[in-house]
Amino acid sequence: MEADVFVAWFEAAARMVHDERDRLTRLDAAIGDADHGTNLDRGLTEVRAALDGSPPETPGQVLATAGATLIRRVGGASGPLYGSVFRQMAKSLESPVTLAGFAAAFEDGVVALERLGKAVPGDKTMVDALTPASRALALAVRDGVGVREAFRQAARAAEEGAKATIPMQARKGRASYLGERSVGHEDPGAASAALFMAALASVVA
Amino acid sequence: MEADVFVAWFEAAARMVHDERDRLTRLDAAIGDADHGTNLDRGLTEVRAALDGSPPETPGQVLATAGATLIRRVGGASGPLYGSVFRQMAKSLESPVTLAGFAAAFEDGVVALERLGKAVPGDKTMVDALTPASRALALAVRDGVGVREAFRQAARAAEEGAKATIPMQARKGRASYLGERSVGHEDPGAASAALFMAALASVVA
Amino acid sequence: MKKLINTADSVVEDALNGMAAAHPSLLVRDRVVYRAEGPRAGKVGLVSGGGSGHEPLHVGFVGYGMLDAACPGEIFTSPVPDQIIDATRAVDGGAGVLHIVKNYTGDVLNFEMAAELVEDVRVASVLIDDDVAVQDSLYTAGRRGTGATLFVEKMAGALAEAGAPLDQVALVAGEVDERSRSFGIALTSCTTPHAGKPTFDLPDSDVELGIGIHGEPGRARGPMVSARELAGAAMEAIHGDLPLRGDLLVMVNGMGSTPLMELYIVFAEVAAFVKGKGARVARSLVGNYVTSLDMQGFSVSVCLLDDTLTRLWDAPVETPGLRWGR
Amino acid sequence: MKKLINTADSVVEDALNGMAAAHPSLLVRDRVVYRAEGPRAGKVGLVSGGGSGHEPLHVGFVGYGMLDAACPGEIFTSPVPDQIIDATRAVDGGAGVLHIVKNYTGDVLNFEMAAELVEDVRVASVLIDDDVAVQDSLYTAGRRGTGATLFVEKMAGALAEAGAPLDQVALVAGEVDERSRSFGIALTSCTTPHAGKPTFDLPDSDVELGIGIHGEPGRARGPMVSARELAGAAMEAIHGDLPLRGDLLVMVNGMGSTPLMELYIVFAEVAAFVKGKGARVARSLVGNYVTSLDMQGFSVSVCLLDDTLTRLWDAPVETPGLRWGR
Ligand SMILES: Nc1ncnc2c1ncn2[C@@H]1O[C@H](COP(=O)(O)OP(=O)(O)O)[C@@H](O)[C@H]1O
Ligand SMILES: Nc1ncnc2c1ncn2[C@@H]1O[C@H](COP(=O)(O)OP(=O)(O)O)[C@@H](O)[C@H]1O
Ligand SMILES: [Mg+2]
Ligand SMILES: [Mg+2]
Ligand SMILES: [Mg+2]
Ligand SMILES: [Mg+2]
Repeated sequence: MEADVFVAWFEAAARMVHDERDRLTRLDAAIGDADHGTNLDRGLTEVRAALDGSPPETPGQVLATAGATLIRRVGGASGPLYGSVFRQMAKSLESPVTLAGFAAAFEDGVVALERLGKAVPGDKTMVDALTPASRALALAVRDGVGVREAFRQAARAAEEGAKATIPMQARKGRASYLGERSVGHEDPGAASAALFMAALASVVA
Repeated sequence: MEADVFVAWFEAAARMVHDERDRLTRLDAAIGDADHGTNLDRGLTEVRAALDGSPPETPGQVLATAGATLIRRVGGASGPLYGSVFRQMAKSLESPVTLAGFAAAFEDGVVALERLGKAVPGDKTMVDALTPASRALALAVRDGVGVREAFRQAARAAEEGAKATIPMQARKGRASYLGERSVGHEDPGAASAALFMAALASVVA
Repeated sequence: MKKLINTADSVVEDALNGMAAAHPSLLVRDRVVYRAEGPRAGKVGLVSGGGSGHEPLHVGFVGYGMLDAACPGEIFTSPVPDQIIDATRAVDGGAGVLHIVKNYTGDVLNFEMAAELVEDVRVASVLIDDDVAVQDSLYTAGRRGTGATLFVEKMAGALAEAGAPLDQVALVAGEVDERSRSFGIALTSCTTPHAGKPTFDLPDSDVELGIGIHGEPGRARGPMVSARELAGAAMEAIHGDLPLRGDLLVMVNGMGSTPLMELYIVFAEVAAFVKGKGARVARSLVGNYVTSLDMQGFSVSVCLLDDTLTRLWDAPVETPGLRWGR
Repeated sequence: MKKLINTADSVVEDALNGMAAAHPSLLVRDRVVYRAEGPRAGKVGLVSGGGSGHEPLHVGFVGYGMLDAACPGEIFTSPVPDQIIDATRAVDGGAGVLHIVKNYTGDVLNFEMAAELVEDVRVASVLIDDDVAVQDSLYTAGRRGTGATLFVEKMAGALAEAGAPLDQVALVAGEVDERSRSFGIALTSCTTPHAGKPTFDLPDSDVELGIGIHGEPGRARGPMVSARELAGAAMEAIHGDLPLRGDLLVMVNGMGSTPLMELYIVFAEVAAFVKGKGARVARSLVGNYVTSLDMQGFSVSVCLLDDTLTRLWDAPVETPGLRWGR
């Protein structure tokens, strides 16, 4: 995987988040403060502009630019959290990028996120979409599955993980204030995380 | 006519205004500030209490008490205006009270109102109900009509006068701010003036 | 209707109790709000009043450098003469009392009756009529008093505090009114506690232009447009009546339910308009000061300053609603 | 949605322009609001910030005796580290900088990131978590920071102004937070400019109990009852968590669209409650201070005063949103 795949990833993610902006904001309205779609859309638009402006040469540079831009432009909880995923990936990723290398870096990114947000699976956060995705990638590597299929499985796992947040009671982030009333709604961050993984799958489709 | 007729007049007026409070307020909402029903209801409730508390002995005392109480309790434009009608009537009324004497005192009351509010017929105010009522009383006296019929005619004239305010453009009071938009609505003060006259008619019915 | 009230009948009473509890500097007695420390000998007393529902006007402007007493009526209903008489007598420090009266039939009649009845106190009165939405002609009750009331209460209050005699305080109060203009726009109606539903219906696509402060509809209905265009409409109306020039005092006032953020957005546009006309915003006020219950919308008030008025505006004031310099 | 805005994307920018135009005492640069006169050598700098939509918090509390800088994020979105870094560097007068952070994941993370990155400035930080509606447990993100933020900004600001060193300012800031509790109730949802419709639906018969300041629904829904009962519910929640005693600072705060008159009605009930518990309202504040866009409703915040805190509260302050003593 070259830098262009990573650029394409963020471009697809930007497109998908833009298209799904209102859905994400609606999810956030139900158990949060109705800004998640706007936040991520703003951030990814900036990521796109940054990548267009000075196209990075390595996958690591793409990830570093994306991570830094999200931190610099999103704000809220999701800005630093997503930012830290990609910044950590940028640090961990070795070139040339193989599927195994990608999966390992992705795992590092998720760990960095968990460390920063102190959330664990089941807390009803983006972690609940990203850890299954990471596990799916690891399994794909173990099973010798191709990149395309691996990313597809990761996307599916993320999507299932996002849906699995519906019955959960939130223990982290803004939704936790709602206590039991957070049950019955999909977590907006988990939903956007599923979009990130769907974007990844779309790039190598 | 003895004091008890005048007491009965204000009791009937209080009852009728109370029953029609919301209609008066709605009329005032359309071209004013939605308080006319509440204002008059509050004032007439106080008038009733004042008359109950220390029943006056003469018609003049009833009118004076009613006028002063309206001024002391209503506020707004209608408080001083109605108050001045009854205070002037109290001053003008000679005893024993005949229909002719009542009609003359009523005319004086309306003149006092016109002087205070500087409104003339056609300005879309309570004057447009009270001047026809006053004229009806004067005609009844001239024609030798009985009290009962005279009051009925005054009530009818007031009611017609009130309805006649609908097509008028207001030139006095709050409705005048609306300019042409005041056209098409019955003036709340004219409507309440018609109630006062209907109350009078009901007392000798 | 959804309001933080106990009963529709007790709103004014309950709110005054809250004011008394919150502000030891105020004394509330028989429906009049006074400075707790009472009248100062030799100082002209300032009394204003009007219907309730415009808070902080007038009750929130009682205190050092502004009013000596305010007479709150029922919701949107002018006070009764008794209140004004009580207030006038109580605040007279021997130098007479100025009545600050907004030009509404009810306010005018009740203040006039009161003034006639307090023969023992020298009373002057100033009529506030700053609202350019109303044509001042034989065919109206004359221009309404709105936002400029705050300017008059502040500046006349400062002058009275400085020891000026009654005729001079009245003169300057009149001058402030003459140099001031206002225009208001509503995005929604308000709901009076007794009526229980909005005074008028306004679709999301429309605004009311040229409203007063009693929830009345305006002079005309117009389309809901951007803050820039709405501010422009208000400023054109003002500028068309009194060309903007020199140093201005500018207030962007919320009608009661408009968040501060939106008022600042309007203020930015107003300031740009003023600049475009070659005038200067020398002093400003942004907030909910002369309100109309829970109405959404804003008004702009402008006063052409001179050195004296600027000094009077800058003078210390210490009231619940306006405070600086102490 | 009916708002006085130009575009949903430009609300924060446009409002900041309005603030800059209205307040010569402020300087707005790169999405940070500063005191125009800049840092004072030797004075601890105070920086706060958070999502926009809570005005006057925080931007309206920049000035003498309170904040040195405020970092406004997008609507209900915490600021980004760059803003906080800029602000922290700019206000350092050599004595270090205190970050006043409301306990929301986003605010905490962004302030933490910023603090790590400004190695050149000594930074302390205080976390505000006064909202008793949230159980402080492993199962939540901890209590939210709401009304007490104003108390902390005011009192820590006074202490910093008096020349206290960073550790002491931070200590007292933490103490104010510990001695403060809040509880909020919504009558309506708010509408964010981007969403364009209310965040939640609330029938006329119901209220949301235990809301935060971001238009989130509360902990529970309850029936719409009288001001007395709603005030009682808020006060019971506070008193149950921190028994009221001695001298209190009490704020009855509007959520943005609640008229002042209604807040005074609530205050009267709150004051009666306090009295009933044998405590005393020693200082108070009634108004829209820590808002949630155009939400209707209120919150009550209480701080147990001692002599030091009372002195810090009374100390002069000169900001657009809070001013006395100068
Ligand atoms: N501590 C946390 N750890 C992991 N993810 C979190 C945490 N807190 C919040 N999130 C995620 O962030 C999302 C909310 O993002 P966003 O709405 O942009 O920020 P905010 O909550 O500050 O408004 C949540 O749906 C959740 O997935
Ligand atoms: N100048 C006036 N002369 C006569 N009647 C008037 C005048 N101004 C107002 N009114 C009457 O008063 C009525 C309004 O009374 P009310 O609603 O109680 O007072 P306000 O207008 O102060 O709210 C109007 O409908 C009109 O009939
Ligand atoms: Mg959110
Ligand atoms: Mg009326
Ligand atoms: Mg009225
Ligand atoms: Mg947010």
